[in-house]
Amino acid sequence: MSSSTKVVSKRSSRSSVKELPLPEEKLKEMYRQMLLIRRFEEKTGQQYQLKKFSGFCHLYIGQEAVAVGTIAALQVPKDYVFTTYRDHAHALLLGVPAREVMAELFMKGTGCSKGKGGSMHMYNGKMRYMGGNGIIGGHIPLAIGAAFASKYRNEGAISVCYMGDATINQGTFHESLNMAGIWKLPTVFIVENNFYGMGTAISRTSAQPDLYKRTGDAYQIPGIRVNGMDVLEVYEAMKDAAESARAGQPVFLEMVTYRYRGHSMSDPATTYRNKDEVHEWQNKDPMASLAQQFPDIFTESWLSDLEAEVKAEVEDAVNFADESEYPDQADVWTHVYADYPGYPGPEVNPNKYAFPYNEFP
Amino acid sequence: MSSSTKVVSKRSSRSSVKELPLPEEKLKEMYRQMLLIRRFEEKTGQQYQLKKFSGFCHLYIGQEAVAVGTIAALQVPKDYVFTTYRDHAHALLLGVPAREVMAELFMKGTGCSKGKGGSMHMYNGKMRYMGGNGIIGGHIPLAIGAAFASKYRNEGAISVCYMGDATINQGTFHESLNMAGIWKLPTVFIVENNFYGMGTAISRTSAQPDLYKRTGDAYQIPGIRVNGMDVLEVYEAMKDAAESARAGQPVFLEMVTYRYRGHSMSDPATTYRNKDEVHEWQNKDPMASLAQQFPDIFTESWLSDLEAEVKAEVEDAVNFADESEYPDQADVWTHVYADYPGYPGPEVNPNKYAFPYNEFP
Amino acid sequence: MAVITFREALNQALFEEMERDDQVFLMGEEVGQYHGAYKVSQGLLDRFGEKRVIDAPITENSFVGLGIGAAHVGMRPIIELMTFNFGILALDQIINNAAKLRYMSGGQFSVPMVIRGPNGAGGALAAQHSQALESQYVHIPGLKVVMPSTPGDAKGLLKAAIRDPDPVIFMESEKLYNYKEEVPEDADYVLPIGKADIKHTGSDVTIVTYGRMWTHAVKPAIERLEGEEGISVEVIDPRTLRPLDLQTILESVKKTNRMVLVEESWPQASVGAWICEQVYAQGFDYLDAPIERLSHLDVPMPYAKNLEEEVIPSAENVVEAVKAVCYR
Amino acid sequence: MAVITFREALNQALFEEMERDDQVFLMGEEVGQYHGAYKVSQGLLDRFGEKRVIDAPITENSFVGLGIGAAHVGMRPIIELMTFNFGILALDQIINNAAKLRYMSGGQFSVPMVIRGPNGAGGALAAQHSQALESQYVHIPGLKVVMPSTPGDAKGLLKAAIRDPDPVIFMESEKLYNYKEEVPEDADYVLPIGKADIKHTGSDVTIVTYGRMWTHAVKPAIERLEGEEGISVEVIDPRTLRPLDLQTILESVKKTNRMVLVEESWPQASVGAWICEQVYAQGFDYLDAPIERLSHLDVPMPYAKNLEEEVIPSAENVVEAVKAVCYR
Ligand SMILES: Cc1ncc(C[n+]2csc(CCOP(=O)(O)OP(=O)(O)O)c2C)c(N)n1
Ligand SMILES: Cc1ncc(C[n+]2csc(CCOP(=O)(O)OP(=O)(O)O)c2C)c(N)n1
Ligand SMILES: [Mg+2]
Ligand SMILES: [Mg+2]
Repeated sequence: MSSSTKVVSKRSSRSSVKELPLPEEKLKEMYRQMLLIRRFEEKTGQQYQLKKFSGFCHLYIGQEAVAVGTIAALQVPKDYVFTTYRDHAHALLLGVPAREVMAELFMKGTGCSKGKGGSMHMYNGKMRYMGGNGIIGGHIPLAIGAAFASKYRNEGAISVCYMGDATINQGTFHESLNMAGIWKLPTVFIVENNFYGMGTAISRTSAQPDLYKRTGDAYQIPGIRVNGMDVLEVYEAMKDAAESARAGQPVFLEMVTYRYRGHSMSDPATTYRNKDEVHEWQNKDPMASLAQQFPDIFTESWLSDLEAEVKAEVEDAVNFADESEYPDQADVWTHVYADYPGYPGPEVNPNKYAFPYNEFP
Repeated sequence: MSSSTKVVSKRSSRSSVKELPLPEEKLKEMYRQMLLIRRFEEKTGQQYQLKKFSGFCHLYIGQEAVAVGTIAALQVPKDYVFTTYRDHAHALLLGVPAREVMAELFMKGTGCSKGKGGSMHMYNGKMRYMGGNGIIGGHIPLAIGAAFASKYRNEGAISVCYMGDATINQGTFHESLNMAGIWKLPTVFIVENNFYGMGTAISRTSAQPDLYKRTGDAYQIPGIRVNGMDVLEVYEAMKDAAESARAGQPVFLEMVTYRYRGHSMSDPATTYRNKDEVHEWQNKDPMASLAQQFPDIFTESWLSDLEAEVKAEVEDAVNFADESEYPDQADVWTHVYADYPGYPGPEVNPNKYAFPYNEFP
Repeated sequence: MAVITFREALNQALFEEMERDDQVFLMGEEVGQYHGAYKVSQGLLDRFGEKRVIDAPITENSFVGLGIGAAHVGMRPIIELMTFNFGILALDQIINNAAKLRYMSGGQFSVPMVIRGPNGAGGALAAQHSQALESQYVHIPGLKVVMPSTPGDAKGLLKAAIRDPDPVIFMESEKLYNYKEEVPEDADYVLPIGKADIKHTGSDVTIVTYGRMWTHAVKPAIERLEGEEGISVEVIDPRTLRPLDLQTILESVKKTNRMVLVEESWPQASVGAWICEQVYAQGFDYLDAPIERLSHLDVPMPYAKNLEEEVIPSAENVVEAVKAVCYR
Repeated sequence: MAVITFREALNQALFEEMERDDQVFLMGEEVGQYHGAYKVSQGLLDRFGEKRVIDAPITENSFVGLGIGAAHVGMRPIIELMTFNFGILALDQIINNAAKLRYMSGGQFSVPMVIRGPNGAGGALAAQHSQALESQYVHIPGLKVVMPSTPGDAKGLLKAAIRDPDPVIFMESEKLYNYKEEVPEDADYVLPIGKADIKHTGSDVTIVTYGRMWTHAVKPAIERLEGEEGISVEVIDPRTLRPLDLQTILESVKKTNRMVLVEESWPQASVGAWICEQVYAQGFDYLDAPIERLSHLDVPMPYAKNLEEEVIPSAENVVEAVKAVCYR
């Protein structure tokens, strides 16, 4: 193992420690966020099966601790966040009301991207959630671009870039980490290693399956492996990484995690992995293990109250999404450009292609 | 330093050893090849200045030991060779007569690419010289493709891919080395580290300027640094690397070398480096140092005979190129496809674009 | 003849050609253990093994390039792009190597390979996953571009593409994979690349269309046009866009004097614009009305279904366009 | 007005806009210490320092993407491509992010940036380094595409592009960099994106051309046409290809009833084919002859000069084409 990489294992010994690692409220908030994501995603899957919407839909169930633990360590809304298409959780954590995430999925004009983005393209400009991206590796250059801007403008913001394990073979990973490395761009790269890219196990696509080793010698960016099923370990690793990035040293975090469901709604996830494997990971469930560690905080009654509260929030989101209107038909033409002389709009018969023959403004 | 990388330094202690490391004839042949390249390239530069041809022209002067030492260790014409645009030397070593390299430069129909390729695109199909490539990083996937084919067909051939130091930041490097690593493709990747990509020093573009470290942890492909000014050290390193590749373990060789001239004919190479640096490297000249090591072999008379012989070969190449005809005007249409019904040819008036309205064959 | 899906037709072509020639292999993301993102390669791994059915890492530019390199040394690779949206990442390899190696080497080398996968809109996949990108390839000399519209054409043309001595871009459609029609079973059923097909014969107006637009927009419009409107339509499907069989199109236009073109791609600098231009230029004296061209609206693909429907030509649009060129 | 080169005009525009707005920076290969591969950025490093004039590693897809990311958070990047041939590697970032972020986010974000560099043939640079690739960009909604033909247009349009709220593809020509003309010195000399320029007024035939073809092929043909042949030509230079000022072209064609289009790009699915198609469609009743279109031959660029000359439209070709549409 290269000298610039290390495995964080501080947390492993802590479970027996009595004093709280974080204030009770923060622990509870983290649990609440994980539960909201879990229930939101379960409902999302169900609504998909009810054909309330279609297209690609990638659920985050199983990986909750990664998004919750990392975003809890950020300076929101100062820091920039870039994600993949598996982005409902990140949107929920970065200020998009559950209503607007669900409405976006339901293709409604009240969705956070006005029905134009969908599952893979959530955004929240106000909280600097810079969006979900559908092209594997396509968002990594964007993330270093934001880091570049932050450094240039002396903003003190870092840029956080989530990606999947199968993504790090893409050329943009290499190109962008190299630039982040030379120019000391304030970036934290987070690989959510759930061991599969669609149906392909990481060992079949990565010449170096120990992902945290891929950046130390290659780009002089330290790579750190973290237990992504333990929200507190995630939080601590991210706090350190964010601090390092803010000081100008980018970091690469390998979050070891697992998705319980298939890659997307169309994947039964049966051909390439077996049930035992899934159960093994479910036994490390991030919520259950947090609750078990702090039984005095996560009491049965607190948990059942929370269930009810979260359930209501998710129900409300579905109702809101159900009741919202589809985008206005004319909006198909908006948001292509800020301005564009004679841009074709509904006044031009859209059925026939004819380049607009308008007076120049 | 990662365990999978090492620096070859066997040669450094050998210069005082009396017994010959290679048969005399082989040593002489290596020297002859280096001299041919040197004189050919000097002539090429001169002819360019005389405006015998134009376009980009990248000379190899200073780097001769790399091409000569590596190709001497190959099984020609079984092994596949892919290079960049800095390819005159490799063409000369892989069976293209000096006449046909010069004729290609002179844009003549007798050139090795029939005047269609030019300086950056030399080829010799018969010797499996698969060509020069003008797009930085664009040939790396091709090289692993040939390695893939060799493995698939059980040919026992390896694929050799030369590239510049600035090239290894491209995405294709990462993508292709990863694939070579997982699939154990019989490939030797050779970076000719001449410390600059055009006018940019490697330290300004590579987060890890020790290039041989970039592949060990990242792709489990051992990276080895070699003194590229010492043709025998190059030869030995390449012999080992070729053997390893042939056995299924790809290798990455960093050849430390220098180009005496500018990046291309239009680069005076004055703004980004100083004369002292150039002189320092010229003092390690690959031909001079080989000759000094074996004064009994490289006698003054042998050297002056060789000079005369090589000079004649290069003169002959220029005469041949001068006297050859430009490609036939009609050949502008050939070699786009093997066959193509109604492909427009000179019989269609080429001045006006009109898609051919021909009888389908 | 058996009635099979477009997907099965492609699968049969792959199967038969891999049986025929052991230099043919299939590489792409998820083509093996997952049987293909759209299951086109179902069963191939079982039959041909991991040596010939290869799951690639997500590295489009390089695994396409690997295929080009293998073809460059004489193999016959079939590279599956999960969709042509991801082919944008591989354009450098396709444009600068696949299309040019024969030319740059003065004919010493060739690149006999197929790059295939779905093109065009899926459904509710939004802007990055729903692009009909044929114009990017038809623009490039050195490539051939094939775009079948029916299972039978798909099978016969894919077999032809695999046997072709030059690089062939073979564009399918996710929305067609389940579409069924009769397909010949003959193992030597191969269709010519470069020859249009007359999908429907008629006399009043020529409709030129290809790929999914045939079944999505044109076919459903025919009945209404010929029934309610009494307009007899001739439908020409070029099937291959490079080389283009302009002759068959022009012959039809000389008969009907009217033309409508229906394409899925964006309208500016598109294949459709170019075909129309050539019909205008070479059939100048035969056209009685300006051609109506239906294309994707000039906007990125929106996610919401109601907007998505607005964006792609529909049967309704075809009816209107045909009536317009007939001055009805 | 001073007479300066195209290169100096671009340099002035960069200089002035960087002075005006500190959110503007320039990044690309060799733009700093080497002063640009074609010396367009000469002197900028000295004036603005390494913070704002940044030498990038050879990683086109990612440094273009870095620029998009910086624009996405409100900066005004100028990304220099050493040539647009290398832009093929960055097409994914340009098509899938620059062109779509505004739309996919429902208008929450914008990408105000310029991607610029030389396009088209250099001289004896062979197939991979000599491609006129404007059609790849004009095809894509969400992009603007600017292609100036003179130093004055280059300066005024580059300043406009830098100030534009959307991504602008700005295509220069290596062969024009030394070409000189008068250029206004006013720091607020900005030309509108989307407005054509009438480069020459006449009455018998309309020639539409843009980029290098104006000085290379059209301008040298005018004297012969108007002198020897007695044909009065009007030359329309759209200057920006997306948005296209079709109106000015059509108005000219309505007057002359004849048109020739001269472009440097490959002919199939090209910008030129599309412009011609639109003139046919919208000026159907005004054309007295089919349009003649001159394009790059439908082959990769060969290295040898004699073949290279054959491949690109020449003044001679223009004279013949104009005579042909005038039936002379
Ligand atoms: C360039 C590109 N190639 C292929 C795809 C199709 N695709 C979508 S997700 C995916 C697997 C990604 O796996 P990983 O990076 O591990 O992320 P995970 O889904 O596990 O979160 C693939 C191949 C794509 N979206 N973009
Ligand atoms: C994709 C691409 N980007 C940029 C260039 C322009 N270019 C040609 S050579 C070169 C420098 C390459 O340096 P290096 O890899 O060190 O090779 P060397 O010239 O030193 O042999 C550059 C930037 C190119 N040909 N292709
Ligand atoms: Mg994964
Ligand atoms: Mg170099």
